[in-house]
Amino acid sequence: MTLLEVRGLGKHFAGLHAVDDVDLDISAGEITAIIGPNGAGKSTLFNLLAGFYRPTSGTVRFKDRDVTGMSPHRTVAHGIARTFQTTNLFEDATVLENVLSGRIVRSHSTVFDAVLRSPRHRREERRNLDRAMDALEFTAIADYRDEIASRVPQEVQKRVSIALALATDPELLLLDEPAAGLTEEETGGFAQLIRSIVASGVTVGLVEHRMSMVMSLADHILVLDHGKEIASGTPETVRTDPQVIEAYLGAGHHEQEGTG
Amino acid sequence: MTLFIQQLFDGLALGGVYCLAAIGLTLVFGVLRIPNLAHGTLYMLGAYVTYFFLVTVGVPYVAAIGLAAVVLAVIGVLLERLVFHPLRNAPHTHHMIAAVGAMFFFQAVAQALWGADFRRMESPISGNVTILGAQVSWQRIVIVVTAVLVLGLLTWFIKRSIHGQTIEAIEQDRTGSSLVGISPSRVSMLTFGLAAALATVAAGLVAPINLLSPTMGDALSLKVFAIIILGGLGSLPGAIVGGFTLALAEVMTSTYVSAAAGEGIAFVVIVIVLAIRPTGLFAKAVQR
Amino acid sequence: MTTNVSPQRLGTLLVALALLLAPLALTGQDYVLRVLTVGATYAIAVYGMNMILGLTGQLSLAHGGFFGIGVYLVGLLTTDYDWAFWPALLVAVVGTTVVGYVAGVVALRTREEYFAIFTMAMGFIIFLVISRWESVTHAHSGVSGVKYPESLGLLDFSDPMLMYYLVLLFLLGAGYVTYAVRRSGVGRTLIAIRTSEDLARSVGVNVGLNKQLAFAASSTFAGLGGGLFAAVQGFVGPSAASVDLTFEMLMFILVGGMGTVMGPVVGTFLVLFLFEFFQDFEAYRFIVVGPIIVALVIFAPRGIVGYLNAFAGHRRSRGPAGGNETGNRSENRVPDTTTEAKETL
Amino acid sequence: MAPTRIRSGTAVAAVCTGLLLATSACGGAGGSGSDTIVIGYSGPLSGGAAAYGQNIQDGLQLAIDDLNERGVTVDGEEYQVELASLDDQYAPNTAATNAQRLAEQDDAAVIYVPHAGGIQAAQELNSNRTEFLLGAYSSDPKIVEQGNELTMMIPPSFKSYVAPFVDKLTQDGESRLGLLGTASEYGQEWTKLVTDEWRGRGGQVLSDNSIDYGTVSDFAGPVSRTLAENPDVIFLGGPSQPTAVIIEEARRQGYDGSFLLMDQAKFEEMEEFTDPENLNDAIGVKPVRAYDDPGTDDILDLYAEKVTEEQPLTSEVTLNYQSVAIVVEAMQQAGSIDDATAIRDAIPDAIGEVDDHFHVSGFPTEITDAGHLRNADLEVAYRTPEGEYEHLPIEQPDE
Repeated sequence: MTLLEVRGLGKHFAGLHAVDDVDLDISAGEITAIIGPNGAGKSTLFNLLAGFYRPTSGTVRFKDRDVTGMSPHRTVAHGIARTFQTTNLFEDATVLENVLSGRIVRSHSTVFDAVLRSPRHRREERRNLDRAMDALEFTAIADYRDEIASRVPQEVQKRVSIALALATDPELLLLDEPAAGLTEEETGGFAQLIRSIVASGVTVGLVEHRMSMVMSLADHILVLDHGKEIASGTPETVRTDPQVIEAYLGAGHHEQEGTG
Repeated sequence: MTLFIQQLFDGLALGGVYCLAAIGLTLVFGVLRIPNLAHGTLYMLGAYVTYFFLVTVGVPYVAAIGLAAVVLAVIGVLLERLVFHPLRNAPHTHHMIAAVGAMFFFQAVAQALWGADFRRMESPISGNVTILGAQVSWQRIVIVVTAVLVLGLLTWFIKRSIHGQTIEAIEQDRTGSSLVGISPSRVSMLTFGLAAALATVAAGLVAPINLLSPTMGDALSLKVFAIIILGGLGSLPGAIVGGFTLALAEVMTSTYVSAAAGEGIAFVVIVIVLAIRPTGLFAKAVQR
Repeated sequence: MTTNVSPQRLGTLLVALALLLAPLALTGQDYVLRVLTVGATYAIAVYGMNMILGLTGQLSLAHGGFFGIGVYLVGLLTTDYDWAFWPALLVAVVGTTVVGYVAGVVALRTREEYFAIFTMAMGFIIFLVISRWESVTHAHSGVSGVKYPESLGLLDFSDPMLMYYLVLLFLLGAGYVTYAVRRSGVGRTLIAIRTSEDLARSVGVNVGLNKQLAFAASSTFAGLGGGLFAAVQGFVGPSAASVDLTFEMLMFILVGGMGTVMGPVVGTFLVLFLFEFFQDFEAYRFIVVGPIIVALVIFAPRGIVGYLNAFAGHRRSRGPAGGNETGNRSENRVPDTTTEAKETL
Repeated sequence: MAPTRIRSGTAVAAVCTGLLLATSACGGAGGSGSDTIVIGYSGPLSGGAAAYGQNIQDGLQLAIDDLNERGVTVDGEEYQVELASLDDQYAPNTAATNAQRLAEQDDAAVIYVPHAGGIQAAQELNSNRTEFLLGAYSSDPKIVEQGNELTMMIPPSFKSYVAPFVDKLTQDGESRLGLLGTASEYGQEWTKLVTDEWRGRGGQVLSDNSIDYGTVSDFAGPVSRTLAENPDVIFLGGPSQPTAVIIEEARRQGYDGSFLLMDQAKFEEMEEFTDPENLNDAIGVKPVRAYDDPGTDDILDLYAEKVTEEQPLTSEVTLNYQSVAIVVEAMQQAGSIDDATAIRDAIPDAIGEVDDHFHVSGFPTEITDAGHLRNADLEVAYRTPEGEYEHLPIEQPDE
């Protein structure tokens, strides 16, 4: 079943075609990876899917609903969560508080509930705490819950941002280079985590540089270059595609951070 | 028609004063990102120190303004060192309150030194000239000419001198400039000193057509903020265009609408401009 | 929840107790009672500032103006239009909320310094309208004979002590609302916005709407404080809507501690006390008060309550506290350009 | 762990209780011994109106010094008179708070407030609980129209001036009035009265160019606007110094008509700020030096000696000076230093008993039932086109 269907998506910034006429299908229960050299438009594509940018052309449908150009707070409510390439957390709050903020979108109690401490509010607060703890345990960082987010190790921070995204109860989780800057060993742990996320029923979209990780994880790969799709298919097809090889060789060394 | 010409010149003179005061403020903002609410009090102190040199000491008018500008530059540097430097990493809320504290202090000091009563400062420049039927005083012409001159010099300074270029560099990219070995600390002091000196020149020019009092900077402070917001925070051309625009708007509104509307027009203008362009007329893409 | 009393709770309790018992200690000292009552009306408004600035991180400088609207709605309705106090207060509260909401629609298009200056301009326009619209507001002549709240049963509010308790009741209400908001998802939402608008957006927060609501709520408090202020004073003039008042309130909240529950109360009373204390120095008091303010901002940037909280939070072990009870332990950090998280009380 | 908790919690509480205690203690320090009469004063001692506030303060202090020198005996006991001043920065609500503090903590039975807003705010107080006699220095007649029984209005009402001023300046058929008054509280009231009076006589009132004298950076604009309509008479006035600057600007732009001056502007002060020639053909209140009351010369000397030689003595100082003498005399008559009502009731008798020394500039001859101190022979001053002062007696309306 296709969870997310992208047709003819484009985004132009002042004469630059950051994303140009991209089609993409993300199937439920799979890991779909988006790869490409620096500046290929990977992150821009994510931003378009999550509603951070408004596309200049094309459509995005999620669960058969048109979400094109919908603002992020609504796409999150519909079940699309994302993480950022550079780890982005509420730095002065604790790990648990960070993850709790992922529950905002699933909370329905109002200021009045809070002031009156209505049963609904209390029920919800309890549930939020439970879900946040679930997410922390799922990402194996429950021990850090009372630490200030900016003071925990980088790997933990990255896990916090995933836990935060998971706390929003997504159906589709968009991970933007989740393992950037991690050691080989830590990366292995992340691959494991991503697999278990999919196993728990959340579909994953992944932007990643490390070929090894992508090839071993992804069920489906989309390759972008200069905002255009140059190939798509299973890891096997993509790996042998001459255009992909050329793009990667032509782009030279690609193990760097970039704005995709 | 004569009235219009008359008001045009009055507006230009007022605009010159606004510009000189606004440029200092916008520089401070552009370089240090400090909304310095105490700027109006520096202007007030500038006027009193000019008065001191002119009347009490008895030096000539131009020299009095120059000396006062130097004194105020020192006060500006002290203000930066003692108040804003310790707060360099604090949010702008803290700057604003600290500036209010400084404002209280300076006003009380001025009142203690010079008294609460109004002072009059005579300028050696007197007489009128008739331009297209309008009576324009020489003092006002001097204001406009000086403003243009100072603005020109300032632009030259920023483009040509090392220190000026430093200011511009920091304005454009704070982290980058510290990498190439420019001390942000020195630039901060320089900017504050320059801002205070410019405010002094403005005050020295306008004092003869008005009166000195410890609260003379209060009204100006608000207006100057309106100007730099209108022009876009940190933008020099913005401050110049904003200064003249607001001055002319004020003068013309009070002429052709009502005096009360003239007092409020500055604020109505910013509300309208920002409602349409939330980052001012000459907004620069400011990376925070 | 821990069962033993946390230092914050104890502190809160003691402050509340001090405020409750103050009139008993002050019999025959109507002046101090008056300072406290007026201070309490300010503190209510400062809670509004806390909502938009402390929790949501938006520096609104129109607050004195909104306070003034509350003041004048009650002032004018109970005199020129001969309304009773209570409906006038209701109109003041609803009116400022509506004005705040509408103003927010435009104001919140701007960000950061622009927002600050924009709202300052709005505040100044409100002041100009109040001080110049003679036919309605009586401009500088002011409004005298503002009604006391009508007695409720046996409670006659022309008695300063009862008036004090009435205002105190509203103040406690404002404090409680802040507390409830602070520890609920709503508070989490606002703090998320304060910390990072982008991240807040990505976790599904409707940033625009929530800022809008926080802004409206902040003006609600301002209107309530203003309405009560008018009744406490009996006479109101345009200075009750001035930009200076905004900065005074900003000082209160900064000294008390932004984003904290007790900050507005502690800050307001402390600064007012400072002002009253130095009155004996007449005009020269500002030579002392000015540097004190600067020093407070430099050396206690997080305010008294913020500091005490950090201290208390630091000492507390990493216990089994419920999530929203965890204190802030980042007191050693230099304040960042984003307002820091200051937790709980 | 427990001790720290308590310590930190107590700290918050300590701050607050400390604050409460300290607040109640403060001000008490300035209080009065049993042999002291405290005169309270709340006025603008800082901010834009500080100069005005200091003038009033000077007047009160001069009178108090003179009284102490002569000795004050009430009900057989000797007293020292003391002035307790607080700054209100012209804010009505601060004035009320100050008044309450002065009444309660300093036991002041008489409290001076020199601005209409503050006076009205203080009236809300003394009509309710805290009893004190309000020394109201404002020429705005509405301060005695509220029926407050403990108000003593000190200066002549500005209503008294309007008709005679207009009479004088319309003698040659002048019909166009320009408005350039200050936008302060009674600046606006004045503007309204003058407008009504002028229209009532069929004259033409031109556009209202009232501006806030304290905040405008350049007066040339409003002046040229006013002149563009060719007025015969310009109404203006606010604090003397900016008024003088505006007059100078008008003359510079070629205006040769007359000026109708609001009572806040004083000839003697304006003469210091601009070439006195500019003031020719203007009508305003009578300068203090023009009086030849028994104490006039003394107070002129005293003021120069004790206060300042740089500024002239104005009625802002002398009217308050006289009123303190009246109040203290009333205390002596009433035999009480703290019963505000008794003191107020004794004022009519006290007026006649005050030593000649305190008669300096039109000493009051009566206090109306509403509480207005008035001199039956009030005069105003007209500065002729030749620069001579003419003094004209005026009728004061009934109250």
